[in-house]
Amino acid sequence: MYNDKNAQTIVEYIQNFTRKNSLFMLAYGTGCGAIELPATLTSRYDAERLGVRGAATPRQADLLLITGYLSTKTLKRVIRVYEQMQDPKYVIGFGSCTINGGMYWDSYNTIKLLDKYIPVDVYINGCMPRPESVIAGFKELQSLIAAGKADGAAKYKENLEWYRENQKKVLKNWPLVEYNW
Amino acid sequence: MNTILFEILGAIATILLAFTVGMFYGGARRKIIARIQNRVGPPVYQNFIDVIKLYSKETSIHHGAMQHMGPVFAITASVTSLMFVPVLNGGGWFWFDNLSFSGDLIFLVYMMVFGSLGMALGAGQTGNPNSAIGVTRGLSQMVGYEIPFVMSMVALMTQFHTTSITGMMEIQAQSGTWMMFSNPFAFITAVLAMLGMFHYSPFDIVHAPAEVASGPVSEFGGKYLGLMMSSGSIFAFVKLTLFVNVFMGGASNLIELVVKTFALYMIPVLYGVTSPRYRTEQAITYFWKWPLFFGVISLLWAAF
Amino acid sequence: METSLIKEELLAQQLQNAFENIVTEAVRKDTVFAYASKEQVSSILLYAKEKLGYKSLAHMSCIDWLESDEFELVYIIWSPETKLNLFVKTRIDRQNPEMENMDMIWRQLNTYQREIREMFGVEFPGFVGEKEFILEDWEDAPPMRRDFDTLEYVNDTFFEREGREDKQDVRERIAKRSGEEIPDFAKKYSRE
Amino acid sequence: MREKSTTLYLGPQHPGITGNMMVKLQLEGDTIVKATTHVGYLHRAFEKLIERRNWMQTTTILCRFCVPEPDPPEAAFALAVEQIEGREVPERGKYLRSLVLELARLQSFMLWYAGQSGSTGLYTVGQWSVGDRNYVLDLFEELTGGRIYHMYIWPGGVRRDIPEGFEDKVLRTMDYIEKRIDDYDRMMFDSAIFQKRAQGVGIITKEKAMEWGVVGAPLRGCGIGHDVRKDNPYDAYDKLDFEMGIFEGGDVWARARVRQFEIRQTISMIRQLIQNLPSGDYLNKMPNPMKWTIPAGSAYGKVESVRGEFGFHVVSDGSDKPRRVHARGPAYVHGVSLLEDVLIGQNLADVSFIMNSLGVCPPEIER
Amino acid sequence: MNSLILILILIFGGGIISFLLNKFLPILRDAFVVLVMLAISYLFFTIDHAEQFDFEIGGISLQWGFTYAGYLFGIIVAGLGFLSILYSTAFMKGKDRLGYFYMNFLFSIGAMFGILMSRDLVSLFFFWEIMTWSSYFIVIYSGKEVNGRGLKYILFSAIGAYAMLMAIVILYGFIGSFMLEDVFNSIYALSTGYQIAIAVLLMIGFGVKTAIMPVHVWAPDAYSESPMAYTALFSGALSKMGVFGFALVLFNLVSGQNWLINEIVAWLAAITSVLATFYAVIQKDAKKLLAYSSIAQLGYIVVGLASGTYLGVMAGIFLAVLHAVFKGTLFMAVGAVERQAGTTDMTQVSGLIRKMPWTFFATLISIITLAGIPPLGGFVGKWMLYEALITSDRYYLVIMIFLSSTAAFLYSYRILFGLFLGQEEPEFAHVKEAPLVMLIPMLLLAGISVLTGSFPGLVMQPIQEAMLVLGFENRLPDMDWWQLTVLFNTWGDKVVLQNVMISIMGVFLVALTFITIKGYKKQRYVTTKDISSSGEIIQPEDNMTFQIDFYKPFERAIWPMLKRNIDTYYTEFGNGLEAFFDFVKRIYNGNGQFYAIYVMAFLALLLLAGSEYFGF
Repeated sequence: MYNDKNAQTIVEYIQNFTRKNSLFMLAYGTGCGAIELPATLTSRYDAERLGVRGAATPRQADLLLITGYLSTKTLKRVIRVYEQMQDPKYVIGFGSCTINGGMYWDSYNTIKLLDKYIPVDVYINGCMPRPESVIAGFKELQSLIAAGKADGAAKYKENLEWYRENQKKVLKNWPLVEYNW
Repeated sequence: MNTILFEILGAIATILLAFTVGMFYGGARRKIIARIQNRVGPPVYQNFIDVIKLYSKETSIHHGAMQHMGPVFAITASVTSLMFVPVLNGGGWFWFDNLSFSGDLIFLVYMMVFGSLGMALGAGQTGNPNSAIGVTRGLSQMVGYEIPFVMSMVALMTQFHTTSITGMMEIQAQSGTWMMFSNPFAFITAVLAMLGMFHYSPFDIVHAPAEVASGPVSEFGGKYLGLMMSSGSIFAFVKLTLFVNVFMGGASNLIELVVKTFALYMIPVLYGVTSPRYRTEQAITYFWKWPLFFGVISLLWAAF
Repeated sequence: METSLIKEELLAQQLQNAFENIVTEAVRKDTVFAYASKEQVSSILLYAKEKLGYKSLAHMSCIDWLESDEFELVYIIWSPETKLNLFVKTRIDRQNPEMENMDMIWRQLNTYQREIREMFGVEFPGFVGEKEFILEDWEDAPPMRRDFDTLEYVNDTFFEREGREDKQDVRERIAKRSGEEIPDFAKKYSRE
Repeated sequence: MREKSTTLYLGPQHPGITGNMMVKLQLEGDTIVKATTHVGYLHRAFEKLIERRNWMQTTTILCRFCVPEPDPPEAAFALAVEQIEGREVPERGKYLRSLVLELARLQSFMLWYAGQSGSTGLYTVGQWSVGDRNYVLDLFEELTGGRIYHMYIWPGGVRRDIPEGFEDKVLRTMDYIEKRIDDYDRMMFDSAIFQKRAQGVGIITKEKAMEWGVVGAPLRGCGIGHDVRKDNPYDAYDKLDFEMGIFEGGDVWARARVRQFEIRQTISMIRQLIQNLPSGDYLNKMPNPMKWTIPAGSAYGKVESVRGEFGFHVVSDGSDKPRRVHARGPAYVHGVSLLEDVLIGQNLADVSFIMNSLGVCPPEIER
Repeated sequence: MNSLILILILIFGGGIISFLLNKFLPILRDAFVVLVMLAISYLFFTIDHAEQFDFEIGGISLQWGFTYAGYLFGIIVAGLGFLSILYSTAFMKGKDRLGYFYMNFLFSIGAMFGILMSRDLVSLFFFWEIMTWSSYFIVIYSGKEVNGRGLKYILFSAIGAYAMLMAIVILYGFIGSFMLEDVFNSIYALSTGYQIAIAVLLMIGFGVKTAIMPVHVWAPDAYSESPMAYTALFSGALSKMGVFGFALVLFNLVSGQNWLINEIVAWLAAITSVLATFYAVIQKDAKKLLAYSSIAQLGYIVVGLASGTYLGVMAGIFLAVLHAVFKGTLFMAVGAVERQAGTTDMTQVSGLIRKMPWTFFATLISIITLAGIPPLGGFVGKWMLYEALITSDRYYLVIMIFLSSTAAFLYSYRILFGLFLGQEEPEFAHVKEAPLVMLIPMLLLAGISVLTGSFPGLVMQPIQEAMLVLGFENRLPDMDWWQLTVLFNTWGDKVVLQNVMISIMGVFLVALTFITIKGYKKQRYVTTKDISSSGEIIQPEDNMTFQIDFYKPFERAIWPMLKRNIDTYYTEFGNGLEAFFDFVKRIYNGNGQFYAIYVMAFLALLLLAGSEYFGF
């Protein structure tokens, strides 16, 4: 075990343990999936027992939930908010429309592929995903974090130009301010 | 030399004690609220996880020196106040000879606002309007609750002719009566003021998420937020211990301390679960109505 | 059915009497249509509001009749007393679409007019309201016009997930996914 | 030139906003001197998409017009189409429609409880009511297969009949929820702080209400009694015994009282519907749905949603696809110009509170 | 030559010479005034306390010489005078009529020395008037448009002067001597009514300068209108002359009598401080804010003096010294902002902290001192004041003072936020740090604030000596000033400032090190435009700093209080006063001669009436 390169040190293990058990979720309902979030967070499903709780501003948050389709107008804000979040940060794509456009495949105002614009760690399928599947998504993310594999933010940093190019294709007249985290 | 070393070790132990107790109280609060809301709630140690995560989070930006120092001011205030509040009867805990002989209640009252002012400076430099609005709300509210709080303290001081906490604890030990019985109105006033001091609902107007998006802390993340959460836990312990010392005869061992402080802590927690939030001016006028009335009565009680 | 349209016929008659060149029609229960020219609309609406008690504006809509090169504007108003819906319809030129600004009659028309201006490009001279309502930085044709092809726009602007390009059945494509092009870096981070 | 007053962006990423929209506030102190609503963050071009869909395919889109309350759009569209086509709805279908609409209203009210109390920091009521709302959603799930999006109301009736034993479940759930509502009320309406917060805030006068076209609970909170269910009864509402909640004042408190009154009316209506459910057919079946055409014509179908009148203007040119479908949700009136007007002079602390009481729901503004 | 005379000659001569120098040799003017002030300070600090100067004019024998109490206040005047002169050489650079300014500046310093060294009522009154006039001339220095406000100042000063004059005349009528010593010794021979009348009249006279409640109306305008270089002295030292006078009256005329005058004065002062604090909280202009804050702080000082207990008087004088220090710094800092950024309007200025870090530092230290937060000097004064009031059972007074000083946190934060924190806006991008000559006085004074926090003995020992003069016994332990770090109240409770300082600094440094080292390399500065504005990008026309009506909720909460007390009485009164001013303006013309004639006429009237009623 000591010779295994991929094994985590004890510090990393503790870090990942705390990170996975304390996910501050940014209060940003980007789409209609936000309607299942109250249900997920309240008494029947109670995501807080997994350590998921709301955070009011991006500086405090770890987890960005893209709840459904993103219109181009929202995408701009999402990118801004995502870049303001501090590392380590995770993105969950929520609902079919983030995966492939869903039922809005021919709408001129919604993006079809979320992961071309910001890195996504976990997708949750469904329209809309039930609270159970949302919680399953959280659990999936947690297991990724515990394994140290939820590295979407690192990907974003590394391939910023690629993402910027994609973003500029839909964002017109929107200053992509200095890269900041 | 040895004594100083032991003192410092003891002080660190005291800080750890306060931190742990405060953190567990925060966790217990979340748990209790969850149970009231028909939920399971996070584990009691959830706040520890949160704080460690916040420290392990990267903080890659700051808006300047004052923002950097804001949380430091906050923790300075809470730790220093802790140093001056006797944890147990007859002084400190764990080799630590408490510093309460070198500071009295007036000092503590001032020390307790030190942190919020420092924090306010930090929040101010971020330039976020939410922060500034939160700060003005917080400071305004502070004027509200400090007055009844000081009234109750002054009532006790004039009644027992001492301004030091140890002095008050000794008086209670000698007479065998807790001060919450020897001057009940002062206790009522102080408890009402304490509701405001804890910034829980209905007095959570500083951080009110739906109004100012967590207010002063809206630009603080990572290590800053972690330091502030730690400071908040220590400060909660300080406040509770102070109230227990002054009104409930202190504690002779840790278990007694925990029982008493937890009982006291339940007052703002349970009041908070069932109350909506005040507007700022309503909160101030609230403090300047009944608490002030009880404060005047307690002063009269003390005088005659 | 026809027997129960007394109220509707009455309203149609009232309007017919008050204005000359309009066509009214009691279509069905609770619904009366009035076809008018562009200039008459405001006076009809004012008359209906002030004299007949049609105080509430239910709706304003715009329909693109590409075939006849016209926009049809529909104002639907409702009376709390008679509980009838009165549709006032008018047709305007599609090439140079302009309509009278009426947000002083009903304040909420402000919102409708903003939307119609943005979505159809109908101008309301003298109308104050921010240019951008729903869209942001929109440079193409007004999107609700029928000659704006949203699918074409989508194909130009957005990315498609492999397997969805025929828009019909994804199962087959998913089976062939091995041919999917993965960006180079993504391979590096691939979780397999 | 910079503004003198402070700019505060409330939304789109803000815990206090009721959905994905933005209100740009200009503040002097904590008093709002100017508010501008910015919408369009949720624009999915539904009306454009509907032009590309069959009449039958629109059903999937309709329910997504307003997320917290997906059934009124379906019902309004169905009403409009039935008007154009002249299609009759069987009696049982009408009752089932009303039942679904009222259940949707009930769960929306419960969501409103959470929003209204949560915006003042009273999260307990929200936790309770959203938790209990799941029981209503369970009924939906059993009836329609979906928790949120039901696609249940079709032109001509409803999609399927109720499952066996459903009536009992509904009645049991109603008994439970009625009990719980008293709890919410005790904590929320009986709280002196809530009353202080709500009274005299966000006032809409009677005159303004008529001028701006206010509908629904905000209108009844001004003391003007209009309700589509009473004025132009649709479905089974002309056979139900219910009252409108009319309260004077026009402030947040009056609007809250209206809803407090009406949620009980809703429960009683659901009971009546279950008890008087006629037997028979539930759907006036159309021919092959994929080739279904509607004769040329236009109509305006409207229903009373929880926030007010929800209408659809449907235009058909006789083909198999709608020519134009234009929705008019209550938030379209409340959320843009009325909100901008009401917010002026209010306290920053009350913005979210007022928005919740007006029922501002951005997806139906921008569609 | 007698150094008292030397000081006065130097200072008044220096004033006239600087006026002339400005006409003929403007280059030397600045250096000259600084040198003069340096010389005076040197002379003053080396003065022999026993030195005195007797002379006789027109059959009235007069005597000059410092008592220890006077000397203590002299320290303030000399120190602050020197620093503010130094500051003003840079602050006033490039302005007109500098000869006029410096002459009046030096004159008012000289007059203050004169007041402090007078041992008779005539020279006291004489110097008092010189002080009033020279300060008045500086108040109206900025130009014609402020004449109305200057007039308010001079009118109130005149009321004070008449009151004082009347008291002096009555005293002379009974005692036959102007010497303070004689007066204090034989005052008890008078009937109680006269004693009270004299005390009240004198207190009105001194109260005008201290800006106690009924006669404080002039202060905000006068403080904020005069150049900040002078306001530092005006608020820091000149107002202390009133405190000095109060001390004379309270401890020599009133003390020991059971007249409740002490209590009334204390309550008046407490109410003054509360209301002035409330008014400071709602101010928009930093200068106005500081002006109201000065009134409030003087309120504490008078409360301390009026409490009459050892600790209270100690606290009062301690706060008086400290007020000179921190308010001097604050006015200088605000002056620096005014000079560098062009305005002190807190609804316009914002985000200067990175442009003027040292000014911010000095302001921060002074504000912490002002707010009385440990471990700086202000806390020592506040602590002593509270303990004094609590141990003497004045608990409602404590609550008033506490209300005032808690509300003081609000304006403390307001001024820091309004000027230095918040968004950094492009229109203030050009602002640079103040010149060194302005920074040095500020930082020196800020240093004193820090030092007194741990070593209050530095100030308390001189105060002790002054209090011996005022009739208090020595209760300070006999040790060097740096050893005196433990404060006691009469119940034996104490505060150990050393422990406080060590504890705070220790924790602060440890925490600061921790937070700085952790992730230091990855952290970088971002501008204040990069904030979480709900996902939106800030537009150039957006004003993201919260500036207008900063404490609106608080204002709403206290509004009933302000409304009932001030709105109904003072605004009405003030409006009436404005009308009265318009009328008076015709008589006065703002011209000194008219005033002098008026005073003479009044004096003559008084003497005539006096001889009739009092028989002399």
